[in-house]
Formats: sequence, C-alpha cells, structure tokens
Amino acid sequence: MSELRKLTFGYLGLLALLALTVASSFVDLGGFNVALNLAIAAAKAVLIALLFMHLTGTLPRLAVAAAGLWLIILFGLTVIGR
Amino acid sequence: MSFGIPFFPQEASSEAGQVDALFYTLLAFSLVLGLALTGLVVGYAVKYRVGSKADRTGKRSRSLPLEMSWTVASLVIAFIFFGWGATLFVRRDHPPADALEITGLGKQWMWEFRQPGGQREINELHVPVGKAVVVSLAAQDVIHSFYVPAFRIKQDAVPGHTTHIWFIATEPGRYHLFCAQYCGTQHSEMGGWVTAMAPEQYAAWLNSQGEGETLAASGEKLFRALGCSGCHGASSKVRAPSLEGIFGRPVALDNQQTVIADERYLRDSILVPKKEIAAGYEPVMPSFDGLIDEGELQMLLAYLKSLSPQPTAGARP
Amino acid sequence: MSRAAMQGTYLAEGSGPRAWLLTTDHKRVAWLYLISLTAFFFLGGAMAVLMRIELATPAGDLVSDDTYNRLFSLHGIIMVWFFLVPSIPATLGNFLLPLMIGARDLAFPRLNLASWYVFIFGSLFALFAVVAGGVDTGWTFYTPLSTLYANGWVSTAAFGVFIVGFSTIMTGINFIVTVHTLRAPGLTWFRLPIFVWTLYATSLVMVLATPVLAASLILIVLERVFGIGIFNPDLGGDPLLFQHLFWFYSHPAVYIMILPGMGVVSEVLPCFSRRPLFGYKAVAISSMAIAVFGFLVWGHHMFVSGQSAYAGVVFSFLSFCVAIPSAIKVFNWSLTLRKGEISFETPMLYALFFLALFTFGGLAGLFLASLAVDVHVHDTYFVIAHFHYIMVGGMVTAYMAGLHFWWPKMTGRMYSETAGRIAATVTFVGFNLTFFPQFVVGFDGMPRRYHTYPPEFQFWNVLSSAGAVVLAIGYLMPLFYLGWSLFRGTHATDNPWNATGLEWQTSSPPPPHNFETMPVVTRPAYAYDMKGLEHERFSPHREEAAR
Amino acid sequence: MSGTESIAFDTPQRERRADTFAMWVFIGSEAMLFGAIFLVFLVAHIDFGPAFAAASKHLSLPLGTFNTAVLITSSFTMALAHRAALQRRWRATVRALAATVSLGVCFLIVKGIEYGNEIHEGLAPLLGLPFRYAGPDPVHAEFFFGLYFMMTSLHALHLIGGIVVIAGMIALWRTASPANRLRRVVAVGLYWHFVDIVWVFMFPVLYLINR
Repeated sequence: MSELRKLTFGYLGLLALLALTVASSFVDLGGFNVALNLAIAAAKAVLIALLFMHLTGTLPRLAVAAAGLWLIILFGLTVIGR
Repeated sequence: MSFGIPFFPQEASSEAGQVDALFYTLLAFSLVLGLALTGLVVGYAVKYRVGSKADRTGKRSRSLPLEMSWTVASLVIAFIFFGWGATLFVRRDHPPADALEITGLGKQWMWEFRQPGGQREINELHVPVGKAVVVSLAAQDVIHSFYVPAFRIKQDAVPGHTTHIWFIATEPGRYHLFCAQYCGTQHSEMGGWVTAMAPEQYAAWLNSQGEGETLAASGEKLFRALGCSGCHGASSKVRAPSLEGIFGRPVALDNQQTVIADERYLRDSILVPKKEIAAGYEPVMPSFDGLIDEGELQMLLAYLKSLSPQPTAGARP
Repeated sequence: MSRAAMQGTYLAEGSGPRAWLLTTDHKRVAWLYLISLTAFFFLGGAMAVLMRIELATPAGDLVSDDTYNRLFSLHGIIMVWFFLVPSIPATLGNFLLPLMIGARDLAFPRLNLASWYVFIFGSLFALFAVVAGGVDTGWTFYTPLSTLYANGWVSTAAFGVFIVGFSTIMTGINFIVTVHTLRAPGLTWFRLPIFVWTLYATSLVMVLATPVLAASLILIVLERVFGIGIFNPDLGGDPLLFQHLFWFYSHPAVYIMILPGMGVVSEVLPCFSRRPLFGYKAVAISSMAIAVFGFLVWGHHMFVSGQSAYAGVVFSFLSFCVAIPSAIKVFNWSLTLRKGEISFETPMLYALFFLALFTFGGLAGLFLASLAVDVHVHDTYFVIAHFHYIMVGGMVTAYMAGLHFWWPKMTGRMYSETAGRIAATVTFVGFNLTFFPQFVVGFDGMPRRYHTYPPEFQFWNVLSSAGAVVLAIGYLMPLFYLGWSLFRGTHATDNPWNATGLEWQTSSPPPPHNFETMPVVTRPAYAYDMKGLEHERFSPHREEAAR
Repeated sequence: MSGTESIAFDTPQRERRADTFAMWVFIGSEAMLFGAIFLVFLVAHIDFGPAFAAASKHLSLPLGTFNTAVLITSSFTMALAHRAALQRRWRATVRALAATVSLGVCFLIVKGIEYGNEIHEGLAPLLGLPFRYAGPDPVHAEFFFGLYFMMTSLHALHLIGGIVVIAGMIALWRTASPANRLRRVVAVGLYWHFVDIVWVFMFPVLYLINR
C-alpha cells in the first residue's frame, strides 16, 4: 500500500506545484518570475522522474546525466557565442 | 611566382606578413612532426618486417612516462599556437581611431561600396595605401563574405547584423575581392577588385569620381523623410531622447541597466525599439523593421554617428 | 563454389528476397546496409568527378552554375548523411559488434532491421528531390539562403535527411544498449576491442547530436512551408542561430564518421604487427574524450561569421584541446609497430595509408583552429582539403581496411591479394594528387563552392582533377575483385589473419546465432604477445604463393 | 530462449533491464530535440522579451492550466497502470491504460479548442492566414505565435504517438504474453511521463511570461 500512497502524494504534490506556479505568475517578483517558474518546473520533473518513472539503477541515471551534460553544453556555448 | 604557378599568395596588407609568419611556423612544425612520424612508421615497417633479424626482446606495450611526456608536449605546443593566433585575431576588433570608414553592402550577387565622401562603387573598391580602412558590412538578402586573400582578411556580412573588417594596405596594386560564403546561383561571380593606390592618387581618383552626397547626408535626409526628426528633434511635442552625440555614449535603460550606444544598440533601437528603453521615456517609438532596407539603415547609422564628436573610435563592441 | 562449405552459416538460412528483406539477423542487415551504402558512395563519387571535370578549366563550360551548385550540394548531402555517417557503424559495426562481444545478436534485432528501412525511405525521399530538380543550398543549408532564397526542393531534401536521422538514432541506441548489457562473461570494459569502444563513443554522439540536427531541419521546413521566421532577420529571427544548431550536430558528426575508422585501424595494426596495441587504455579513453570534446568546438566554423571575438577565442582554445586525444592516438598507433613482426597484406596497407593521411589531415586542422590563419583560409579550398584528408583519406581508407580485414569473416572467401595491394596503392596516390593541390590553392585564396575561378589557379585545379580520375579507379577496383571473390574466391579459414578478437573464434562465415558455444573471455584485447599466439602465423596467401 | 522477444537475451529479466535502459537513452535523445527547440525560444525571448510577454497574455491561462492538470493526472494513471502490471492485475492495468489514453485525448481536444480560438482571433500566422494583433510590436508577437504553434504542435505530435501506441497495445492485449505486457507497459510508461515532463516545462515558458 505504501507504493500507492507514494504515487498519490506525488500526484497531489504535482498539482500543488502547478497551483503555486500559476499563482506566482500573478505576483511581480521583478526579474525572478521566470527563474521561479523554471525552478518549479524542474521540481515537477524530478518528482515525475523519481516517483512515476522509477529513475533508479546506474544505467538509466547515466543516460539522464549524459543528456543533462549535453544540454548544458548546447545552451551554454550557444549563449556565449552570440 | 614561378612559371605563372602561384605557390604563395601576395602579401599586401599590414596583417598579411603577421598571419603568414604564423602560417609558415605552423607549416614548419607540421612538416617536421608529420615527416618524423612518417619516418618512424616507415623505419619500423622496414626494421621489423616479417623475417627480419631485428631484436624484438624486452618489455614494451606500455610506457607511462613516454605517454605523459607526449601528452604534455602536445598541450604546450597547442597552447602556444592558440595564443599566437588569438593575439592576432583580437586585433580585428580594434581598428585605429583615425581609420577611413567605408560601407559595404552585399547583395545577390554584387558588392556595393560607398566611400566616406559618398562616391559609390560596384564590385570595385579603391583604398589608399598606408592608411587604416574600416569596411562596415551589411547584407541585403543572404549571408555573404568579404574576402581579400592578399590582405588575409575575411568577414561575413550577415542580414540583420552590422559587422566590420579593417586593414592597412601596404602595396599598391589590384587584388581579388571574393565572396567566400556560398550565396546562391552566381556565388562564384560575386566579387571584383580592390585597388590599393598611393594616397595622392587615391585623392585624385576620389576627385575624378565627383563629390557624391556623403552617407551621413543621405541619412539626414532619410531621418527627416521617415519622420524621426518629428519626435527626436529639439522642438518636438512628443518626448523622445535627443540623439545629439548619442553614439558611443552610455545610455541608462529603464531596467536599471546601462548600455553603450554602439551600432548594435542603434540598429536595435530602430528595428526593435521595445527591446531596450531609455530610462525616463515612454515606449512609444514604432518599429521600422520592414520599412527600411539595409542600405537605408546604413545611412541612418552614418548620420547618427556623425552627430558625435569622435565618430569612429572606441565604441565598437 | 561449393554449397557444402556454406552449410550451417548465416548465408545458408534461406536465400530468397524475403529471407533477406525480412531478416533480423544483424549480419544480414549489415549486408543490406553495405549494398545500399556502396550505391550511395558511387553516386556521390560520380558527382565529385563531374565537379572536378568542370573545374579543370577556369570558365564554367561543362555545366551551368545552377547545375554545379546542385552537384556539390548533393555530393555533400549524399556523402555525409547517406554514406559517411552510417558507413562503418551500420555495415562493419552491425556485423561485428555482437561477434566481438560474444553476443547472439544486437539487443534489438527488429529495431536494427527497421533502421535500415527508415534509412532507405529517408534517402529515397531525398533522392526524389534530386530527380525532381535538385537542391542548391550546399549540404550546410545555411539560412536565410535555404529558407528564403533557394528555389530547389530544399524541404524535401531536408525532410529526407531528417528521416535518415531516425535511422542513425536507432542504430546508436541499439549499440549503446548492446555494449552495456550483452558482453560475454569476463569481457570487462578494458578488455573490449578498441573498435567496440569507438562504436560506443560514436553511438553516444549519434544519440545526443542527431536530434539537434533534426530540430534545425524541422525549423527550416517550417520556415519554408509556414513562414515562421525563426531564422529570418526581418521577422525577428537570427540567421546565426541556425549555424549554432547546425554545427552543434555537424561538428560532432565528423567524429561520428572518423571514430569508427580509428577503431578499425586499432584492430588492423596490432594484428599485422603481431603486437598488442600500444597504450590500450589511453586509446580507449581518448576515444571517449573525443566524443565529449567534439561537442565543445562547433564555434570554430563561425570564426568569421560575426559571433563575438570572445566566443572565437574560447572556441579556438577548445579546438586545440580536441587535437590532443587525436595526437595521442597517432603516437600510440605508430609505436604499436615497434618490435613487431610486420607484414603488408591489403588491410595493413590501407591502415598504414590511413595513418599517413589522418596525420597530415589532422595537422592541417591546427591551421584552422588557429584564429588568425583561419580568417584567411576559412571557406577556401584549404578547408576542403583538410576535411577530405580526414573524411576520405582517413575514414574511407579505414573503411576499406576494415572491409578487406573482415571480408573473409563476412563471406567465407578470400580476395586476390595482389589486386588488393594495387588498389590500395592507386587509391593512396590518387588521393594525394587530388587533395594536396587543394591545400595550396586554398592558401592562395580560392574560395570553396566556386563554379568558375580566376585563371591563375588553374594549374592546381588541373592536378586535382587528374588525381580525381586516379582516385576513382582506385575505388572502382575493389568493386570488381571483391565481387569476383564472392563467387570464385578461395575459401577462407575461420581465422585467416590469426587475429585475437572473439569474432575470429567462430566459423567463417559465422553460424546464424554467431557462436556454437558461448565464449568466455579470460584475456585482454590484442594479446598477440601471449604464449601460444606469439610466433604462430598462418596466411592463406603465403601458402598460395608457396604452391 | 525462455520468453524473450530478442534472441540476444537469455532471461526476461536481462531483457527488461535492457529495455528500460534503451528507453532512457531514447528519452535522452528526445530531450536534446526539445532542448534545441527550447533554445530557439530562449534566444528569441532574450531578444524580444516585452513583445513576447505581451503576446503571451493572449493565450488562455485557464485552458492551459487545466490541460497541465489533465496531463499530470494522465501521468498518475500511467503510474497506476505500471504498478498494476507489476502485480499482474491485468484488468486494472487495462483500465488505467484506458484512463491514460482518455486523458491524453482530452488534452488534445482542449488544445484543439485553444487552437480554434486563436485561429478565430487571427493569432495564427500560418498558411497565409491573416495575422490580426492589437498590441504593440506585432512583428515580434507574430514571431511568438509562430514559435508557440511550432512547440505545442511538436508536443502534440508526441502525445498522439503515445496515444496510438497505447491504443494499439490495448487492442493487442489478448495476444500478448504476460512478460511482453509488462515490458510494453514499462516502455510506453516511460515515454508518456517524458512527454508530460516536456509539457511541464512548456507551460510556464509559453503561458507564464511575466504575467
């Protein structure tokens, strides 16, 4: 039963984060709205990956780490290059 | 030049000799290393061929000190060449303050130049020897590239950007001008000649071309015709920033940042006025994107620059 | 010759078109790829020969400028995406990867077959664009030329390349998973043959870079069809952004192409010098380093594009760094020969020619990484010569080395050694005659993609065009003697070169599921100096000659 | 070969491990695709922030929020399907899968309504449709809508792919062995969650610019 409990809490957490991100957009935080929205989105992604996708084991983590590293390269060097 | 076969390109700019010095050093290094490796491989291949009596005893297969030393040696050599090339390269961004400014516009498939005095040339560019020349480049349609092999210089002209290239011609003569970036059907015919002349002859040539209207003067007319002066003029009702001496000055923006009013800023302010709004002004300026072409933009920029006391130096990014 | 000799091999498992076109056997899929890629190689090569004939004179007298532009665009598109990228991985890699790691097949055999169909579908789609009217953007599809001004079948060709990208990704995923999950007992990472390491590194690049190419091609199609101005400066887009996205894929793509070639050479050199590979670990690790660093240097294609000088300096620095692992490999290969017992069969000749051409091509890369020199030679024939030294002189030569090395394993037949050696030498001479003059004429200032050129460059162009003819002969020869050997060649033994890899422990050609008994690995790769292998040597050719 | 789909594997356990890994590698690859698309948007956003913020206000926040909730719920039901399949409760699995597909279709319908509204208001600069936009800087607002349609339709295509695969799985449910059922649920589940994650990023990036 604890598995089901975990999934349900994860689901409710995701909905709460959604509410938070929509609510935050009505408040002017200066330049930080975008950063906050992206942080919340990242938190949601981590929740989904860990609870729903069972991101365990070395190999899947390796794949995720590689994609993450390459995304950093893509974004970082493009923005430097402009 | 032997038997009309070109082995080395002419050197006709202040830059050329320096680039060639690096080039020939690299060439010497490559030949030494390449031939040494070839010699090593051929030597081994002969010495240790099947059935030879060479001594094959002793441990080999791996040697850490050897591997470390060639890794470090490669790194050191690579960094020397990197530093040398980079030092020469960053000078591209710093033309001398008194440089002669010529505008170049690339279109399918021709180069159009305007001398500072307003003289127009198509596929020909006349420059004085011994004086720094800045060519500010724009492109009307696709990407082109301004390339003079004898000067060892090249710069793309990109639609939506203004780019620069500068050089000091050292030898009078006629040199190839190419478009180096593939630009469509007649790419290989796009180009012409750069003629470097002694300063007196250059002056005489300019005179023979007649006094055209300077780019800045054309820009001033355009400034009125487009209605810019209606808001930016001294006696206007709409409150817009005065553009007197704007070029090269820091501008405070309404987001608490400050930018230098360089060509990029001025171009964006005309085409994307909402992007950076000067502090204390309403964002009411309309965008001229699509209303003026690259040639007209060059004129406006020339006019705005002419409003500053030190028109060329310093403010380039 | 005799049907009996093929009994029980993968070649005997049904022979109709159905048995081949619906096979999931990785060895047969490799053949499907081999045949289609050979066709593309000669198609792209024919275009190159036409271009060289045109360039024999300064004037544009053979074909019109539009035709010439279509020729080089299609030469690039076909050679890069329909030949070089899949070449070694999809043919030799497909055939050998499971054999080398002691597996019955790739992890996903049906995905493997699907990848071939996707490849054929995509490449035919692109070929349709050729028949319909051609593409004149160059293989680089630079915007805004490709989006606003080019009038060819750009969307069709781009979409074809986009589809082929899926096939690349499928192969990449299959290889990565296979290497991770299907290695034979005892086959640890540092016992893997270098060829497997390089296939792994290449797959990594395929999987992570190809989607970015896919994205940039979709955007081009959307911009042409729907008018979304992503790269159009008039609508707010940025033409340089396309170059960033394109080179984020296309620079690592040259490592997709060259890494497996390095792997092949790392197999061949030890075998024919009877020595373990010098510095095995360094070579393995530098393969991975190349795959990673390869992603950090794309900006060196944009030194004169108007990107900031700061970015230029950063990218130049990183480009010099990527030279290091390649240099390490060259040193290691050279020292592998030391104290060996070297013989010069066809694969070895090709491998030695690879070493020479790759070294000089790589050294030319130093000129291009060096900012001030690059400004002069950028977009000239110097660049053309550089990348043909790596891609053709390096990669295609390695491909030929591998093809000749594993031909007995793939077919169970031997080819004529004399013909092989002659072809290798003709190729080497023809290659240098074709491309060395291009270094000189590039330094003299001749820009690339020129249909006509100033007369003073003619001398070098004539040399180059003459070389192209020699090179074409060198590449056509194997077509005949290898084809002949398929039917008339002497039967090969299981291990004709007496090599160490697992693939040589099964029969030639291998049985359908590769091994009669699953192998267990107890030795490092290239154990040529171990007892029992040290001086034994068996070559069918030598026996033939003795007879 | 005891119940493996590929002859390369000797046990179903090893095959499932390989399947999962392959899906993750594929997801990494897909992440690069969407990463490149997001990069294009980011670059444009840096250049034309104010115009994008103004244009973003023309999107429907209620529908967007609702759709995000729908997709999160579909991920939840997909996770339930995975759990049921692990416990070999096949009827529950099919029910959860069916719920997932329905929620996916619901998302697409709502998205379709949004598209319809936007086309009706003249905000879709596609296929020669007129672009009518009242706010400031219409040129770059048009650019925003171009990117919006490109990004959301690319996401919708991925979602349609997932729906087709799950529907096919349900149709072929009876013919599949238990091991294969589990493999397929795991694989398609990973894909579905990934498509959800893409939307989780797309939603704030497109709908919540400086609102």
